[in-house]
Amino acid sequence: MRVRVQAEPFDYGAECGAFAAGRRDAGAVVTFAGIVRDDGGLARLELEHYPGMTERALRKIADEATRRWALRDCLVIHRYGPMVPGDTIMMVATAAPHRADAFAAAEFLMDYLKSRAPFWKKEFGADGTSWVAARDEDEAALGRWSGA
Amino acid sequence: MRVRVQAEPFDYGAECGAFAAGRRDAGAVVTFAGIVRDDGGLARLELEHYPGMTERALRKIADEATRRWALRDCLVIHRYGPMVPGDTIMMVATAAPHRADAFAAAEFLMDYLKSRAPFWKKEFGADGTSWVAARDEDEAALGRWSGA
Amino acid sequence: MIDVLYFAWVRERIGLPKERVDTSAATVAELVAELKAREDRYAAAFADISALRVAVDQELADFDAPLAGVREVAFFPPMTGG
Amino acid sequence: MIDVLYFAWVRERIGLPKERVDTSAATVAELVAELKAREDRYAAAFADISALRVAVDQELADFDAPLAGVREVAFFPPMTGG
Repeated sequence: MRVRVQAEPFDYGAECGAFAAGRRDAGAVVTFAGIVRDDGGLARLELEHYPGMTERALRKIADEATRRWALRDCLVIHRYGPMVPGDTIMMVATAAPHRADAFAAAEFLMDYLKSRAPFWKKEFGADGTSWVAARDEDEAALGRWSGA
Repeated sequence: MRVRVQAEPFDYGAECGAFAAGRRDAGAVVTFAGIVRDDGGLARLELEHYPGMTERALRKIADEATRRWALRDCLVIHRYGPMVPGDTIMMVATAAPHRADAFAAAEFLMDYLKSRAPFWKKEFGADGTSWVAARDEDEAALGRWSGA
Repeated sequence: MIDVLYFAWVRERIGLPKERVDTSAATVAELVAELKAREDRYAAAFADISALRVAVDQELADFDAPLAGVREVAFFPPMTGG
Repeated sequence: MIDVLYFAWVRERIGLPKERVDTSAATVAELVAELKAREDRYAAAFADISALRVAVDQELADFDAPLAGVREVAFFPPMTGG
């Protein structure tokens, strides 16, 4: 279980390869990458975070995933600072004996991380700057885990 | 939408990296890797397939995923032939504007590929050889997509 | 003439991966009945139809699928890819 | 004395990322009331509490959370990571 919060870019492919390499205890690896999407005129993005709390929140979410599912390993990397379209913002990876656990844990990590880890995106585009508003769907997505 | 069926090993990390690289149209990339798991005494695995039908079946499943979800891209790689614990058997990757589509499509691809693509695993272990039996859970998993 | 293919333990039980069969069977089920009547190894392989799957011209099919115009039929156990 | 931190548009509206506040507020809500009374920029930032989230000692909390023994309180909009 590893959590990294960093300004520096990371190599998603290399992280996926290292995460999956030589596993004999887990038949299933799932990864997710979040990429800065350009839907019309986004020049750049600034990702603010809350140093200290960010690491705590991510570790708590990863611990909870490890408690709920039969994970052999899990990894969360999240960047902060300036980014441009095409940049990889963050990734999660999970390893489990069976695919249902690996998928569920990865989706859980993403749902919680979206709405419970202290990151805020500011967009700089042709129409000026604006803070990205939280999406109702993201808050609603948390509901599906409350029964588990 | 790309499908590859091959005996040769492939580099999961490099495939993930290439799949995600430079996307500005998809904020979410999900990948899955299936790895030969050693749960006690597995020496090697032999993966038999049905040349011709395999490619057709995988392409049909990938087409269906592309039809159901807003995917920007999807990739399926599946090996056949001899493998040992720790080897990567197969992978899928999906790219979509939002993560719900990328996750759902990747799980759909895996569920269908497990039970509808013509592959058969034979295990060679300490207790002799045996054909892996299909799991009821895998067949049951298909049910969740029939309403979509 | 139809190409008949066998995979996994069906192939092992029958002892060959592929053969050309001269048949006038109208459906897959009739073809299975013809094959079972041939020899014990076929009877053994097809003993429990519920444990088998069939593909007709490389598409999954039912055992009552018609064989008119069909070039290739394959028998195999439930698939275990992924 | 409590460290009070502001993030995203709360930080921009108030005009600073962090300050030490000498307060005897018993709860987060009381601290908010004190801050709002200070200046317009605070009143503006805290105008709609439902649009804000609060963390107490780096854990998400409610606005009625007690402040006894607390070192750090942070105010920010709903999070948008991932």
